[in-house]
Amino acid sequence: MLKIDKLNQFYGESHTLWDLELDVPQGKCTCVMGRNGVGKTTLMKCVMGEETVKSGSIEFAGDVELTKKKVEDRSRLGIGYVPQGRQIFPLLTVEENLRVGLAVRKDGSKKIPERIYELFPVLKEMKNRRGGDLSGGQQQQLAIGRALVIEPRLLILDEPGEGIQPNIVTQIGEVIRRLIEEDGLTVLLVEQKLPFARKFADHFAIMDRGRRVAGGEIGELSDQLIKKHLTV
Amino acid sequence: MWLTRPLRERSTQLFLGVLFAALAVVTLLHLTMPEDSPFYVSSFTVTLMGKYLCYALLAVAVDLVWGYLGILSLGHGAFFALGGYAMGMYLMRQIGDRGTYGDPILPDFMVFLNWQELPWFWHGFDMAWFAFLMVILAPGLLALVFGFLAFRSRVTGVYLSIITQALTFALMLAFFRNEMGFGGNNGLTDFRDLLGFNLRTDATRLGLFIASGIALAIGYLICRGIVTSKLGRVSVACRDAEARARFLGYRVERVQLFVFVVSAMIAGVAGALYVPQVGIINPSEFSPIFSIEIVVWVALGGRATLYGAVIGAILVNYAKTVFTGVMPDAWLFLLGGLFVLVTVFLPRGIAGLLASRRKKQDEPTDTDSDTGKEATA
Amino acid sequence: MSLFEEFANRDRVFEFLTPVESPVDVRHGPILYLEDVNVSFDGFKAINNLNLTIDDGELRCIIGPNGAGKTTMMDIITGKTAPDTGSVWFGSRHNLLRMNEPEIASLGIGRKFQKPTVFEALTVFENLELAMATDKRIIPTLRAIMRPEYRERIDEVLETIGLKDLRDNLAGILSHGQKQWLEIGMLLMQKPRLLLVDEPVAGMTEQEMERTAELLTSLAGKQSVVVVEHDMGFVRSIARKVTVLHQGSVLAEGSMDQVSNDPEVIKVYLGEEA
Amino acid sequence: MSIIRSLTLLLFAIIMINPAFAQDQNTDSGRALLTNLAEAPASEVEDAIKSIVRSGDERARGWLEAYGANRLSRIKDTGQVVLVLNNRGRDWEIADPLTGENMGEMSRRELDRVAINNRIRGQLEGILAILDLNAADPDVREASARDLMGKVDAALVEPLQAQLETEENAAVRDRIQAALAIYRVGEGDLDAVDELSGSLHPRARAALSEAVRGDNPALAAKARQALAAIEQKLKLNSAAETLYFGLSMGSVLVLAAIGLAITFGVMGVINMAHGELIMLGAYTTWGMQQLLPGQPGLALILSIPAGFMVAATAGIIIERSVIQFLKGRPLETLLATFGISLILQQLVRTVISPQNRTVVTPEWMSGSLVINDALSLTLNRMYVLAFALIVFAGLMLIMRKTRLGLEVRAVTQNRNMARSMGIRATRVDILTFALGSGVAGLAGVALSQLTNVGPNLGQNYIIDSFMVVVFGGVGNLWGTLIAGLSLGTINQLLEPWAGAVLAKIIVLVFIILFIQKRPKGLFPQKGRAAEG
Amino acid sequence: AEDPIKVGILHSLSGTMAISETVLKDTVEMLIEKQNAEGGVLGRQLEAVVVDPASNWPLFAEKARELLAQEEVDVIFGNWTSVSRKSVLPVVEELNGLLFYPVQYEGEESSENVFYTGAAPNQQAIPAVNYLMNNIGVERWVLAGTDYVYPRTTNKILETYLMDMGVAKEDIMINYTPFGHSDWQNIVSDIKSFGSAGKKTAVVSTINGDANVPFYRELGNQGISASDIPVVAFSVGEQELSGIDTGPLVGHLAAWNYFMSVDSDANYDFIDQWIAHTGDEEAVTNDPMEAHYIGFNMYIEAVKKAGTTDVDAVKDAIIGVTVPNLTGGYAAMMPNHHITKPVLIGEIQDNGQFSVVWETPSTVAGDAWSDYLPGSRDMIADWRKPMFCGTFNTATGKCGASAGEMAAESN
Ligand SMILES: Nc1ncnc2c1ncn2[C@@H]1O[C@H](COP(=O)(O)OP(=O)(O)OP(=O)(O)O)[C@@H](O)[C@H]1O
Ligand SMILES: Nc1ncnc2c1ncn2[C@@H]1O[C@H](COP(=O)(O)OP(=O)(O)OP(=O)(O)O)[C@@H](O)[C@H]1O
Ligand SMILES: NC(N)=O
Ligand SMILES: [Mg+2]
Ligand SMILES: [Mg+2]
Repeated sequence: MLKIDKLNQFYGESHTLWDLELDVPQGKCTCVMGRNGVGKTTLMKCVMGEETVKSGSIEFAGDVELTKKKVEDRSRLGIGYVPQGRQIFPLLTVEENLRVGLAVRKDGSKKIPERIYELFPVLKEMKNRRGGDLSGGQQQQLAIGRALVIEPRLLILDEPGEGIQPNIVTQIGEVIRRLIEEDGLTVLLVEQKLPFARKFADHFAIMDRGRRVAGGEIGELSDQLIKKHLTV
Repeated sequence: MWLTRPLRERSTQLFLGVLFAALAVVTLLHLTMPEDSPFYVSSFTVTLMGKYLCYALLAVAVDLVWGYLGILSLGHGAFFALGGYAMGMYLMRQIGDRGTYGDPILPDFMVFLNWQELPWFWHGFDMAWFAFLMVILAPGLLALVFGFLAFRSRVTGVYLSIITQALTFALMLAFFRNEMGFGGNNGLTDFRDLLGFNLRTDATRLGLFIASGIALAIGYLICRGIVTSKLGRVSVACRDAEARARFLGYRVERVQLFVFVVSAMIAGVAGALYVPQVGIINPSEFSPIFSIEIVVWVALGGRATLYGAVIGAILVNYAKTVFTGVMPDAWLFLLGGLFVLVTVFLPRGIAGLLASRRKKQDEPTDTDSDTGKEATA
Repeated sequence: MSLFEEFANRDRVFEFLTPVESPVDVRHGPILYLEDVNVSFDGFKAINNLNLTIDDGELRCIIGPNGAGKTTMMDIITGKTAPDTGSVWFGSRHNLLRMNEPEIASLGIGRKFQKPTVFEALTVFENLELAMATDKRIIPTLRAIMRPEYRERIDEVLETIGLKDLRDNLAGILSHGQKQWLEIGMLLMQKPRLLLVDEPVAGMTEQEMERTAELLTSLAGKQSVVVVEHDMGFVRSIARKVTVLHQGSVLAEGSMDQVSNDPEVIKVYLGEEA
Repeated sequence: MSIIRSLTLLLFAIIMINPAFAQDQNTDSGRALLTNLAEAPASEVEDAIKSIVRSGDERARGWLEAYGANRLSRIKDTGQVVLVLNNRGRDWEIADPLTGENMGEMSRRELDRVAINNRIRGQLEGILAILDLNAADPDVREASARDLMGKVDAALVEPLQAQLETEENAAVRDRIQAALAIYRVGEGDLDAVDELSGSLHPRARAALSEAVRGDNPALAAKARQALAAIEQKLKLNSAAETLYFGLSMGSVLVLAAIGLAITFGVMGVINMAHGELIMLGAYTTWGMQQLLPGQPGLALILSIPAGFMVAATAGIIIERSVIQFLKGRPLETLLATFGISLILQQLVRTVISPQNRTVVTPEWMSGSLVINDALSLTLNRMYVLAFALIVFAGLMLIMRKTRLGLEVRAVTQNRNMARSMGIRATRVDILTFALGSGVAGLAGVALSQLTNVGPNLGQNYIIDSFMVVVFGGVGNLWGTLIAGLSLGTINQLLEPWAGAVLAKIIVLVFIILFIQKRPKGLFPQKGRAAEG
Repeated sequence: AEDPIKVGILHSLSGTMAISETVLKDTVEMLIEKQNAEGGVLGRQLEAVVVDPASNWPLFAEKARELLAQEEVDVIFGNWTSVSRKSVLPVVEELNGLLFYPVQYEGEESSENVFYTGAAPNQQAIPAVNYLMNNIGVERWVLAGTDYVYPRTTNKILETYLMDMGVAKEDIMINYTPFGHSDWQNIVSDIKSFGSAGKKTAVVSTINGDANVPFYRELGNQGISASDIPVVAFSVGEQELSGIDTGPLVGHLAAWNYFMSVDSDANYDFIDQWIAHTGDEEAVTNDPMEAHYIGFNMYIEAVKKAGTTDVDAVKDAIIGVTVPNLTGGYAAMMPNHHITKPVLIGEIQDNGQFSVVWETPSTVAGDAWSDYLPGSRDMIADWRKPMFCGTFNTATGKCGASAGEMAAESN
């Protein structure tokens, strides 16, 4: 679904991503792991186009070269994004936050899919409250719900469990699995929490200092790898 | 000490060096060159430069609150004008019975509008020490009261900007009123002498020019001292994350008040030096557009650098002087175009251009994202 | 409030009118005491008759569903939000409801926000410098100089939070996790009597979590710590006493085991398999 | 007054006795009359007019009207009196007043105006008013009768009473009755006081006051009562009037500010060129009226879309050429747009003129809607008030109910995220800025009906506009509406006792103090959401 | 050839005053062109030096200094507002320049270096009030003005004058508004009720510039016509009218010393020249333009008479110089540096012009010091030697009033 090749990115002078390669297979959940500041979020932003890349390619769905697409068009291709730090629209109501994504939908529907509310009942309950007033965890749910509104083919989740109560984290994991299995959704997940990753991801990739240093089936994620790359 | 610390900085040394060199060169050329020499600096030019220096000092005051405290004051002209009026009142009283109507006490405008006696607030201005004290106290007091109210209520962002604008606008209207006793629209003019020196002599002009330069140096040092002190960092902290600063135990409103009052006083001094050089103080110095212009000088020079403010003020006003003479019909196109081009092509103003040359970022300049939030929220 | 009262409002700007700061009095029991606190936002009851007591030197974990009111509770303690009713005492001498944020902070209550909040235009070092427990009045701040012992202390903290290499970088470019650490570092610099820590390990790796856990446990005893966190692994690793908030009031309180076996807590918060 | 008195009887004689007066078509007598008028020294003009009226010539009214309007001139060479049809410029179009035949253009140097002054014009108007009492249009008759209030004298009583008999229109009858009652009160008639007791007409009041002061105690007592009742009513009316003044001033503020509420309030661009966008709208109105001479009303209506388009286009150019490069640097927009505002001002000075331009008020917008004798609402302001409300409602609809509104708000709150959600932020920026600018243009169209259309127009409104937007709470359209209306009203309430200057100062101080109470404006964004 | 004679033009071309002042710059340029076409003066050409003081008062002083000290101009034509003149005054006195000031003003000034070619209050305000009183029968007065020194002084003079003429205090209403005042609803409504007391009422307007359009609009809309309550304005000329729809204003008045509609050949020629110069068939002329016309011609005459452009010589020579004005008469420079002018009252017509309804039988000499202000009643100005004084006190016989008399005077 997504094939990243020799990606290099700079923040001003500082080289953040180094010849990064990553393969996200269709219909699977791939989990990117790594310590703080290794560039996970940066990578996601590159995929979404929020950061410009210096060189390399990002190929989507086999034929689309993402680096040549405008940011706005990437979501139209079917990429949903749940950024780190939620990034909801604070002054829009919950419902309006969700409605923002409607325009991108292929079917042109003007209604928020009922399914979102089923997944996150709290959003229905608070649909007239402004996004910014929600608690942290509620905002996270809103962010996921918002990404799902566009019915994406690829869903990018940057630490989706952050700040969410345990039972809902589990529930989110289950939702992701269900979407993968029922709708054939592809998921690119950034996650630090091993139990979660182990439970819901199919593949993993570990990053260190802007490079991909390990990867494979989730089963192959050994304690040794963890010790080597995820501890300080 | 906080005041002398900046003297150890390279940028301050450079700034003061350039400033004093300029003062010295101008003085020398003015005094030694024959009038027909191409190097002669006429007293007209000396006074003009004195005016620029006053504007530069004013810009530094604005940059202190805007650049480092995030308070976009659209009313700093008010403090400048108050300082100017305090000086103007002193100069008026110095005229004594040499006025048109020869009244030893009442200024001319009061005589011919039939005032019988000097209003109470004019008393004391015949004494230089009192007047000079008021040059600092009047703007300082206004800033104190105004800032006390505003900062205590946590008025921030554009809300603060607009009430500073309302303040100067209200003062402008008030000073326009002839009943106020400040000469209405005509303001105060026809000054004769200052501390016994005849204002119409070249020597006095030169003296005022040098005084303005020294005031600028001192003002710059004070601001720089504040900025490089821990208080300066606290200011930046208050600017960017007010709530965080509070939770660390800083009384944000007091920091703001302190810096704001200091800035107002500096503006007052700038106004006081400006008035004898241009020969008039009138309510148009209170006009909101003038205050906006000051901000424009600072932005053009480069915000949160102090020396950028100086460059901006001098450059814009020099451009004005030249353009209004050379192309009186089209100078606004040039000036307006300059503002647009600098904004688009020099995001950090002229100082930013200089800084990027030096490839060294020793100034905390990134700021807009947060202060701007007010505007976008 | 009348104009007069407004001007006479004691605990605002007049220096000479501010109450003399006195040490926290914990001889008679708890360091923090909330009683019958209520807050509502446009009719929505975020805090509902909340009662809570934190003992001196205690490390307390607070958990509870999203929107239970945990962050709001911290807002109340630190003076950011004024409750509709109730009382909040720091020791037995200080009524927190009569104070503003800086006063509360200088009493010795430090806070880490849920969303990491640092001074982005200042360097990491400067962030810590400002947080340091010193005289925070205007003139002393203006005249403050960087003493060698301060520098040492900051370096120490930089070491602890692992940002030594980034000490002269602007805080604005830190990654999410790095900001979390910086904020914890600022809290350490402040040396507060009571630390309120809102979701410290969000975005941290397992190993960093361990370090944080160690850090917080080591603080307990000397200082009192209140931790809000959703990561049960983390909570388990540090928890002594756990309070569960739900819909603005205490649902359960006790040891981690007691709480995690409470059916009600499982239902609203932990989920079946936790 | 003397001429009126002496003429009235005569006029009524003509009108009553022989309405279909057979006119002498002899052109020579007309010429003599006009020449007589033109040559009369100031003291004899009265007589000259009298003789024209007395002649009963059918064309007399036209001549007198032309005379009143300064349209009678003499050709210097021949002494012929001519009618000036067009008196603009150096060459004037003239016609023969006797035959109506167009005589082409003639240099102004060749012509000598037949002098008239205000006093004579007043007398002429009086004469024409009496003639109007017989007009076919009841409104004209009513106006004429109203003019006669307080001017009735013994000579007029009888003809008026006769008129009363035949008059069918009730309003006109009331007026005539009132006019007669004023006369009768003066004569000591007690019943007449009753007739005047409800009247708000100043003349009626003057007559009653006279009676109170007079030496007839019964009359004085009665008149005092009547006056008290009238005063009561007047208070109400004057309260209503002040409220109207306030709302109307407020609506101007709202109109001026509402575009800024979009460009600044919603988009965060500190748009110092807002005033100049208003100015462009006003100049569009002027341009339209130049394109459609003689049709000011149509031109004005067409200016609404045109003004919007012109300002919106200017907005798009500004956005594309400058603002788009300042994303995330809202404060710098102040600098750039300040530059733009200087350029636009000077551009108008250079390209059009440094002077103000004339924008004509169409007939249907001039004058007042008369509620009663003490209360009339000026029409131009009423239209502006209505226009402001319509523009506001339209904007509200766009921002609340359309996709654009949602997208605008999403983009301004979090640009990157909005783009990640597929919103074409650039397009939204352009559209929003165009919308805000266009609305500023609409404000200009409206303002052209109230104030100067000149290069300084924008400067006069920019400060107030920011004040209103901020006072109302940035980003809140309702806030802008309420803020504008309330500031306008407060100002007008204060003005009568504080004077215009002090009222303005008080309003500014009020804003400063109010912001202390509500540091985020009238309708602040509350709660966490606002803190971001 | 010799160096050209440099003529400084000090009028705002930008900012709020550009509205009024730009035409004056054009006028002087036109006059210079014409003079040059006629061979200049003393065999020298004239050269205009234009600067833009941008409606900024301190800048006026600075630019005046630039003109005199840097450009070394021989004469300056400039200023509109009194405040700009006050700002420039010390500069021209210090550098001994010549300034021709073309606008009606409040008086109370006579400088050795300034020539006042606009009207003093006795050449405009007083005759206008006389006209209203005697010809229209006005008994109640509204003095409405913009709050600055010219209206203030003028109204002070008029108030004294009216009271001297027996008008009761309650029959005078005085009202001041800020510059650019645009909301006149309340004030017009007040005027309306003030005028409905039965006595004939008139408004004497010293309302300045931009504030006039909304003022007249409001008058029209509230139905106040010239025959009810006439308004006589001292600051509204053809230039201002060209921005107003004059339809509803027909019959309102203005007092000036020149109107574009004046029927004289000199005037028609001037208009033709002006239209040719601007290339605008609709271009209008006004009173300050005429003042510059007179001032310019006086300067030329004086230079011819003195045979040099030396400032002191010209100053000496110009007193007594007489040149034709545009209304068919002559203007003479008086020893007090004011000139003689006819006073005309005009009524607004629907074509944006005034029609003259009254004029003084002969010209009136400008009075620097008003007879109706206590402080200046005894003062005169005479710049001929040996008196050579702008503030000569006839009571004390000294140049410059002294404190003792002032105190006695004001009681
Ligand atoms: N705007 C920026 N400018 C400069 N450097 C940046 C910027 N944003 C991030 N960085 C740096 O780039 C590196 C990678 O940051 P990134 O946010 O991608 O980390 P991450 O892997 O997502 O970390 P975390 O787990 O803490 O979220 C960090 O060292 C950070 O300091
Ligand atoms: N200003 C406000 N306006 C409206 N509702 C608010 C406001 N502030 C908080 N709330 C609501 O109050 C409730 C409590 O919020 P709070 O942030 O305290 O929850 P929390 O326990 O910290 O949740 P989380 O674990 O998700 O951070 C939430 O439902 C939230 O939506
Ligand atoms: N002199 C004037 N009209 O200001
Ligand atoms: Mg990250
Ligand atoms: Mg929370």
